[in-house]
Amino acid sequence: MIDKRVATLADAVAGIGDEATVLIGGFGDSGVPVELVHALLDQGARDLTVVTNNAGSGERDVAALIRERRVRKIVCSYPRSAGSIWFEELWRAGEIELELVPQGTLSERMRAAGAGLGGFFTPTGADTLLAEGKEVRVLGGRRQVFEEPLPGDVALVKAHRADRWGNLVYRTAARNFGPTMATAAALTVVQVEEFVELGELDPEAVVTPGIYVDRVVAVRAP
Amino acid sequence: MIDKRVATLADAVAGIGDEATVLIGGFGDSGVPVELVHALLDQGARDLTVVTNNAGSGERDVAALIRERRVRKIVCSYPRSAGSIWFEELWRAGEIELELVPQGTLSERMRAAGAGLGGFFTPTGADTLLAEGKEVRVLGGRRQVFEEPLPGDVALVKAHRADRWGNLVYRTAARNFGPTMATAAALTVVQVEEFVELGELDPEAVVTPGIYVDRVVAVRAP
Amino acid sequence: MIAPLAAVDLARRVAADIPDGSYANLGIGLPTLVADVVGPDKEIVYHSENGILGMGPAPAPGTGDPELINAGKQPVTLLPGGAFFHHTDAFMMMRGGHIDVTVLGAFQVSERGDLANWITDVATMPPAVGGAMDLAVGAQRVLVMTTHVTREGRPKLLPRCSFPLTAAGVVDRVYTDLAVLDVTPEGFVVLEMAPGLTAVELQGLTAARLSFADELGVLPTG
Amino acid sequence: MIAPLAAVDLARRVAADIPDGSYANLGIGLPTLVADVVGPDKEIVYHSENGILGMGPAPAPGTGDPELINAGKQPVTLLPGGAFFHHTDAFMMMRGGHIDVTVLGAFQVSERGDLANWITDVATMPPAVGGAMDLAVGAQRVLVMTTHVTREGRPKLLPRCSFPLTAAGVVDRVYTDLAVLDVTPEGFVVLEMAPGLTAVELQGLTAARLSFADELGVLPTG
Repeated sequence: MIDKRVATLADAVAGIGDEATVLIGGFGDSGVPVELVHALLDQGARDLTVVTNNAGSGERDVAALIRERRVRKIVCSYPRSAGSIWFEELWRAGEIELELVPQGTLSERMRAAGAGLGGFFTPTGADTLLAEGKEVRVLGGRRQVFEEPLPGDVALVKAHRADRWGNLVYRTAARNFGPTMATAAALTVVQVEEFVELGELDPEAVVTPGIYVDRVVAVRAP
Repeated sequence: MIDKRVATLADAVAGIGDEATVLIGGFGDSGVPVELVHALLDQGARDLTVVTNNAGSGERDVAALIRERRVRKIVCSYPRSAGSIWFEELWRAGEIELELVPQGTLSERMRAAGAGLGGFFTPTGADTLLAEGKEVRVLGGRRQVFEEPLPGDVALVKAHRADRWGNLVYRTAARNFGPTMATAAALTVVQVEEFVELGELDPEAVVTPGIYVDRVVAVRAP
Repeated sequence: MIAPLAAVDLARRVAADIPDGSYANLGIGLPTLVADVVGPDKEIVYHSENGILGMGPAPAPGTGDPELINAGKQPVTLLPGGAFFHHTDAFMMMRGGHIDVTVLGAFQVSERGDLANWITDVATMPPAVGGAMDLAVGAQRVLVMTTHVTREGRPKLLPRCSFPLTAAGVVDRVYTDLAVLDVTPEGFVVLEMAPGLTAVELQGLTAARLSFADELGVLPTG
Repeated sequence: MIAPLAAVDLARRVAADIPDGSYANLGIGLPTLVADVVGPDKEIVYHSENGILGMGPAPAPGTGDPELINAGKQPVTLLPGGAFFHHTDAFMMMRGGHIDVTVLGAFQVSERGDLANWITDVATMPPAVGGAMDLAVGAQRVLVMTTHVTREGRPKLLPRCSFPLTAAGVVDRVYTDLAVLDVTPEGFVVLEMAPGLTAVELQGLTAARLSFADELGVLPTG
């Protein structure tokens, strides 16, 4: 019997260790697994490497993790936004490491991890600062940069609905990084707005098949 | 005004040139764009390179293309099946070239073409006959083979429903190679069972967004 | 006296060059104006890198889905025929050459088509790139929309960029408030100029050496 | 006298080693028997490389969708909780290490875990590989289910494979009609033997040198 539903947010993030690489979904304020990130804050893991598109804003979710000095390194495409004050403060103080990755390469690198690839060549970033130190090869007549897979120990993802097998559907643009991150982590933890019975999700429209999901917790929409 | 619907199968395959690389969907008899392939047969293009999982069976679709000596080369994972007599006959006679590719690598190579990648490393095929002559590199502790993208001049795909923008949904396992091939070809031609109005397809459940589709023709289910 | 074009006039001029039926991605800032002035005679499908095709205008105040945002994190809507997909798929469209045209802002453009539009100050601000490199490298046609000179009056069109590159050799055409210029193997060729501007005046505001088309057009205003 | 296990007994033995809740891919032929003998106490999600998770048994004659087939091209059904996806996504599950266990047939297995199960005769038959290499390389646990010797009585368990490899060093455990053997750094270790069989007899039918577990089990029959 497969039942990936867990009762509490604490159960959902149990066992995440210090120094874990944590993939956190979301683009701006869309699709961020806010409650899971706060559960991780309560849980206590530290020296984390966080992979996420933005560096948080204000005092909540990723910004709160950074404020509490729990993030050793952030891997992202766009850490600077209105309200990313905690990231900027720690970055200026040299207290957080930044690996800046073009957004498409960030996503493709996580997909490569999920797909078991050893890496890929992409024209994105060639002849820029972000290719420094990387192998460059001319392929198909274009200069291309070799990029490595980017796996996570844990992925924290927000979806809309799930069944007990962990099949997921998302809602509008909140889907963003979730489906890719779910494939790339050893432990994928998902918060959804509601559970449905097995068989209720249209098999033609499941976005993340349950094979990628380990734990699902329901968090009512605020 | 965007309207990718064409009236006839002949319109759908118009302009496909000699020596074109044609990606043809389908796995066994599931999801094969049979009518489009027969339209291509009528249309006359020759010296084709055909990329498809199987080499056809009996006297129809890909087998018929091969029988009529229209296929110079086939790129596939499993050309040998019950009834693939035309392929076997021409292969023995040295009249058709075969590039054998592991099925997952075949699909991933087409995806790489659709995603603009210069190639990727995969453990699949390492230390086998199918890696001969290819670059091998140890990545992540495993021997991995470098594989190149596999683009098409044309893709022939079968889907279930389409709207005038070319958005597609498929039906059950007939989906197979269609969504990937649609991304990998310069000209993507699709046969569907029916057209629907713009807005009728659930935006959360569109499998191939219309950006990948050039022409759609309706072929009633037999 | 030099009279630069108003932003809306510049947007109209860019819009005139986007063909009916295009798949377009408009960069953050000035380029988003383009969507507002495209005439009703054209059907253009807007792409957003966070997983939307068929993006519509902002919702009426107080309505809309807070997670349905564009790449600039502003609320948007979905048109009939639109579709949602995940981030890797969204960037596959950009990186794989499926976006027909993108309109981007710029700090600098070189006469070789190099684009600098992501960072000016490497030392004191955390760098942030987002999807700029993916889009610049992947779109079929890269249009730059910018003021001809900086706020301080310094030229933006240069023999070589002094700011870090976003991508090398990618810009096809530049629309400034003073001129429309093609990037050619021979450098910038001026196609149109603002009313009343002379070639000598334009060259005086441009660090790169300009050529001029035989039949120079006048940029429309009002 | 040596009494090899019946296929159904062998299938039962393999099934006993597949934990409840596993994601499993059963190879074509003998391994498909395993699904028929898994007890009702276990919920196992079957994957098919042509885009199915949650595959159910064959439909009643005359019912079912002709395009809903398994990797062996036989008609199947979808269980509640199942999902469809495209080929590249299906192989991402296999190649990315998401399939917990696969059961494969074999022509030969070496004491180092090399697997040969795709081709024996390179010269006169067109080669066909399908998804064999992807599955052998990607599944977390690779179980081989085979007769201990060929129809002609030749050993299949060898110091080195003489047939072309499917993948090197991937097999975890072998289930034959005479024994269950683990592949270890020290070669094959026999865990269980068919009733009445002696170690000397088994070694006589095996080209690789065998070790024997301290507490040898007896393969259950009937």
